[in-house]
Amino acid sequence: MPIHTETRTLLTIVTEGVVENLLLADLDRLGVRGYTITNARGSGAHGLRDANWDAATNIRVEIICARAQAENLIEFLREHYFANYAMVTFLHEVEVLRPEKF
Amino acid sequence: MPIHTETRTLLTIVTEGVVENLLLADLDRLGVRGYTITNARGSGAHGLRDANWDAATNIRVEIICARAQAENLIEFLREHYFANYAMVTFLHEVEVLRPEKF
Amino acid sequence: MPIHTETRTLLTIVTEGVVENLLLADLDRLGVRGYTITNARGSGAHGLRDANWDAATNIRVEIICARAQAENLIEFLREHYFANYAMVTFLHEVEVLRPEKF
Amino acid sequence: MQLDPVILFFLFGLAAGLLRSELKLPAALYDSLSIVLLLAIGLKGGEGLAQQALLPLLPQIGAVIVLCLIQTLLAFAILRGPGRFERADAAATAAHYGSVSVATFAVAVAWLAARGIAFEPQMAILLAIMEVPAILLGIILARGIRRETDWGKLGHEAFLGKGVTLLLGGMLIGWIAGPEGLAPIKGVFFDLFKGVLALFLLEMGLIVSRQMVELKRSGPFLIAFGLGMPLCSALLGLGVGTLLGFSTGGLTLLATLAASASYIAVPAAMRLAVPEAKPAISLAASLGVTFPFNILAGIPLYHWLASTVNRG
Amino acid sequence: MQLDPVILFFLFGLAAGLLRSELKLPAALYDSLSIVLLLAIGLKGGEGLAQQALLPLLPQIGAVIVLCLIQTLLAFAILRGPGRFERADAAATAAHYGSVSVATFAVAVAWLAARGIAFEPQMAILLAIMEVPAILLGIILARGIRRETDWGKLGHEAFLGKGVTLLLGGMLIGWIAGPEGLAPIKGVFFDLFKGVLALFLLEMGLIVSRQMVELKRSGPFLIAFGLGMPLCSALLGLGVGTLLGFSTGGLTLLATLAASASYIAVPAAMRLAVPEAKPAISLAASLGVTFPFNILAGIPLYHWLASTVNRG
Amino acid sequence: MQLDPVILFFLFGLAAGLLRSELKLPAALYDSLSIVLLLAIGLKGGEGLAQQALLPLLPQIGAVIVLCLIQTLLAFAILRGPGRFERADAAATAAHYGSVSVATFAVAVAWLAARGIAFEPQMAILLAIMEVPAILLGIILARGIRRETDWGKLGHEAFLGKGVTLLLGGMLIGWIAGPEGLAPIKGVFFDLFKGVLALFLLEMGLIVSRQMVELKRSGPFLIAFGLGMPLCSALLGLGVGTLLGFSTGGLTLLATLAASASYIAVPAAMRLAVPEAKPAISLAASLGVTFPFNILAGIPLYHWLASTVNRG
Ligand SMILES: Nc1ncnc2c1ncn2[C@@H]1O[C@H](COP(=O)(O)O)[C@@H](O)[C@H]1O
Ligand SMILES: Nc1ncnc2c1ncn2[C@@H]1O[C@H](COP(=O)(O)O)[C@@H](O)[C@H]1O
Ligand SMILES: Nc1ncnc2c1ncn2[C@@H]1O[C@H](COP(=O)(O)O)[C@@H](O)[C@H]1O
Ligand code: NA
Ligand code: NA
Ligand code: NA
Repeated sequence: MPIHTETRTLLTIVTEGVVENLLLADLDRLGVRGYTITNARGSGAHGLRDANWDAATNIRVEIICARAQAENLIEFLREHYFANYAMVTFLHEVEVLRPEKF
Repeated sequence: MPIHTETRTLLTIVTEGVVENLLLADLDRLGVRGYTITNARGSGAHGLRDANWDAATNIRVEIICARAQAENLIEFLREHYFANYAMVTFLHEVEVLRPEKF
Repeated sequence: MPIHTETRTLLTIVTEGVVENLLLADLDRLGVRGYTITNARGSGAHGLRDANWDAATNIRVEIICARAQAENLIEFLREHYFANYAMVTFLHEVEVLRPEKF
Repeated sequence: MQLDPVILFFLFGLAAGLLRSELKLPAALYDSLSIVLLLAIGLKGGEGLAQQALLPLLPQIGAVIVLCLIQTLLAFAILRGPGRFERADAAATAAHYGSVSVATFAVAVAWLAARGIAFEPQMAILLAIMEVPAILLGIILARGIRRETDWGKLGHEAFLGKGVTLLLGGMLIGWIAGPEGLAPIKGVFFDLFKGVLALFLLEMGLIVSRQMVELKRSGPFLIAFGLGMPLCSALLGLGVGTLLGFSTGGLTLLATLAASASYIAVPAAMRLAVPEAKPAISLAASLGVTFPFNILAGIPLYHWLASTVNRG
Repeated sequence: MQLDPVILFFLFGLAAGLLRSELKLPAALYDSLSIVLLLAIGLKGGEGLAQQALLPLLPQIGAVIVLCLIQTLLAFAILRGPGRFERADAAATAAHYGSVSVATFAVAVAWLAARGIAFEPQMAILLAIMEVPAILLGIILARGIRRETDWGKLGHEAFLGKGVTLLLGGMLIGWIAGPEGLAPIKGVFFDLFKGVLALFLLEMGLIVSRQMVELKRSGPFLIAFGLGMPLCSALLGLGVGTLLGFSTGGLTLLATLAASASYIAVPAAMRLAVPEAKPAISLAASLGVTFPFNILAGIPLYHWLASTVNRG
Repeated sequence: MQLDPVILFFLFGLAAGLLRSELKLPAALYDSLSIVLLLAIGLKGGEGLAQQALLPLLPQIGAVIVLCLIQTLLAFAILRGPGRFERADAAATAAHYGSVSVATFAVAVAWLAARGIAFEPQMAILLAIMEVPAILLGIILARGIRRETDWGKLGHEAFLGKGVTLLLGGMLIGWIAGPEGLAPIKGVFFDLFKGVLALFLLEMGLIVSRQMVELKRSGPFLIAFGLGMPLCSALLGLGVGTLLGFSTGGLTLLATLAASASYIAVPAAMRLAVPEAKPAISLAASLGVTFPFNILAGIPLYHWLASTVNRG
């Protein structure tokens, strides 16, 4: 018996650790119901962020939601975060169980 | 020369840190040959799990395997974990190198 | 208004923590413009790597880039890392914002 | 009355948490502090045991096991009966109260030390022993004695959990090394004890502050239980301690141990063995009510009761 | 002249970083050390305050707030005028210099202690107070007084950041507990102070070494600013301290506080409130130039100035 | 004979690991402890060097480099010949044995201190020096002297690895600051030394217990090598030390250094430079056999040999 899954969008945001609280408050206001965060380090257009001290930490935030909401979130990030923060966002479709959770 | 890849399923499980040993024993019994774990925090239906102390940590487990096995694992998780633990699972297809590893 | 995204390849490498500096130097030489690293633990053909001490740590490296470059990188890893290091690599397509970053 | 500075650290952490300060202690620091505390308590106990016969301990061990089981049953009855909790929640919470809190014990030890009150060295052994029985009984209360329960594995986990391992290991080292053997490591384990405890309680304050939200949701019954249960348990502890002929210091500690509720070993064990129990309930009571009550008001009260009993 | 060993640890970290050694301190260790330092400074200050009247502090608090605001405005004027910095960068960097560095303060305290020079206990309070005003003024300088700025939230963050919380909490504990109350926790917070500071400065050296790259890019103006600004600020601090009638030790510390530039609280606040400011600029100046200058040359200089003033 | 408590901590960790206890030390704690130990050893050595001429050290440095190279070659010959190991595995394992273990050295220092036996202060320098040559020789043994090997980078890594950096940095600080300069940081680095070592060895016990599985797989030859090689090396070390005219304490330490096998710096270096070598083999021998043998039986034995030699 094949399991039942539905498709949702997984939005991943890699950004500076310092914005965590601000970003989570924004996500909350935009109706996000769940997210997962891991500590990260990395490199990109804003240079090396090797997590060697507070100002150089990254976080990696994952949000599973409907496609429309993911686009909403991205629109918001583009407006409020893209210009001034080290940030990379990407998305792809995933199959979820218990679709009512997302 | 294009590289040779094959398709496998990547199953991601986000759940409470406290179940790590139990879950790994179960995965082992179900024939999982490899997995990757990162420490995580997050929020969802079971509230905020901000990893501020032992009872509030999350883990993020990734398992690359054949589609059939991923469905098997999900079936098992649904039966034994879904009801009582903070847990989110999702899957998507990935291309792997050295397919004999998975 | 739907957001504008482009497709890139996300290459994920899970390998031993001890090679981090070596690997980053190699990626740099191969023209990688950005990456994200998280600390990880896991299990696979090289046995349990539970991060309980330095020799047993894993890292999880993500690189978003053009398909061709991802294949290049894999070719390089296959030649220089696959035989002797605990390593798993996989890839899948993702939609990115600001495609000029990748 | 002068407040002990370690209590002030707890209150500071609590206030910082309630005011939503950004103060956080690194998880590794909290972990490290708890390892040093557990080892220090074990070493101190073992050092004392090295100077006395061990055989008389056996009946004491038996007595405290019975004490723990009675407490667990009592808590279960209260939570199931008047509390109308679901079976799993009542069993899991009862297990918390039948077990003990090392942090509470450490505060009581510091309280006694500050007043120069001696106590029996075997209290560290009893502390280690008292962590375990309520876990096993709690599981039985939740699910009955079933075939598929893997008691071997459960016992292994209960006895080889971090807390019990460190206490027993420390005790063994202290017992073998004796006072002169321990002298060169006194710096870390004894001289820094109170400072380490202070930092540890700062984090405890932060953790407790996070339970307050849950507490509001759970309502007055859980608060009443979190205050009343330690009082009953303390009386039981005093009774058992009197039967065992403990000194006033020993009585105070045994009452404190009985009154204390676990918030580390038991939650983890229950999460795995009785997953349908809601951990938020047990922790709100044990961390949000009983822990602060014990260290702020309970310990002096139990000591007063112990002196009364021993004078009587 | 004999170099203090804590300074040697800083130089060692700096050298290790510049030589690209693989030396790294775990983030949790650095965090833990800074928590102990902040608490120790607070406890020590509170212990002193317990022995004196608090009312005379009010005008001192007012005076240092004014001092911080003047410093911020001065720095902003220099950076905008001759420096030709963009408004946001100038405002954010000015806020760093109008605020203070706890590490610099700790080195100055150790420097005075090694020479047996006493100072007013309220310096710890002034340290906590001086962290905040420049943050708020920096934001106003960057964006004007706008409707949509959430000042409540900003104030909350400024006053309940980790540093201020630990300093004020430690002070309160020290004030309530007093010298005898603190005696049992002296081991961790006072006896180990200099060793903890040494390890902390080792990591500071590593962090500073990473700023050197950025510094090369920013050019001579930023270096000149990083050297000149603390000198101006120190003179302002000496002036205010003289008006307040401080002892030579107190004058030295106030000059050091004024001369010091924040590298923890302010960068984090500016990153959120003035995101268009480039953090690399402020940090290169504050960490790459001003911090080493202050601990290597500034503190003895400020002390010499303070003694001259107080003799004059 | 009385067992040192730090050894008891090691045995405790070993037992906890073998019994599959859930005991774990946070990685950051282990890291922090090792940083403090390395700095303390360096500081102590530098403090001693401050009181003597440095020129006579040059021949000693030359002698221990030769000692390390001989040990490496001997180990390689044994592993390739009778052991029938593959070239890469033999070379990598030989490099472990040609290098040194700081933890073993620290235990020996504590052992001598507990017995009031003095030793030459330069042992800390020799320790730092002896970490390196076997790494370079091991690489040559594995792959010959090839064009593409980046010796500059390898040398950089060998000399600027964490261990060597901290030892040399600590020594330099101790040398500049001298005994009075170090007095205020004695609290962290000297008074807590043995307690820090005890906690460190607890984690070492846990780590060693994990090697036992591998050891079973590798069979008796590796165990025999892990016991015999340190004995040969200790004799070589005694010989060199006698030629250099060392005191009994110095002889004991040099024999211990020679007998000890690396388990941090060398594994990491070999993993990168000789990736085809299987790390499990080298670590099973060095951590699973040689380390416990040295701290449990080797050190007293080497001291006995050293006293015999020096009396003879
Ligand atoms: N091409 C990339 N692939 C994966 N992660 C990236 C990439 N570029 C940037 N990142 C991550 O995103 C963070 C911010 O990127 P940036 O804004 O480009 O500096 C970096 O610190 C990396 O962690
Ligand atoms: N929509 C979501 N997107 C990403 N992660 C989620 C989401 N919902 C929940 N999670 C993660 O899964 C954990 C358990 O989820 P839950 O069972 O819904 O409480 C949370 O603590 C989060 O880390
Ligand atoms: N099937 C798998 N799924 C997810 N991660 C894996 C899998 N196999 C191996 N890994 C990860 O890759 C690392 C190296 O794998 P290996 O080379 O197979 O030992 C392991 O330590 C795991 O973290
Ligand atoms: Na109890
Ligand atoms: Na300033
Ligand atoms: Na050796």
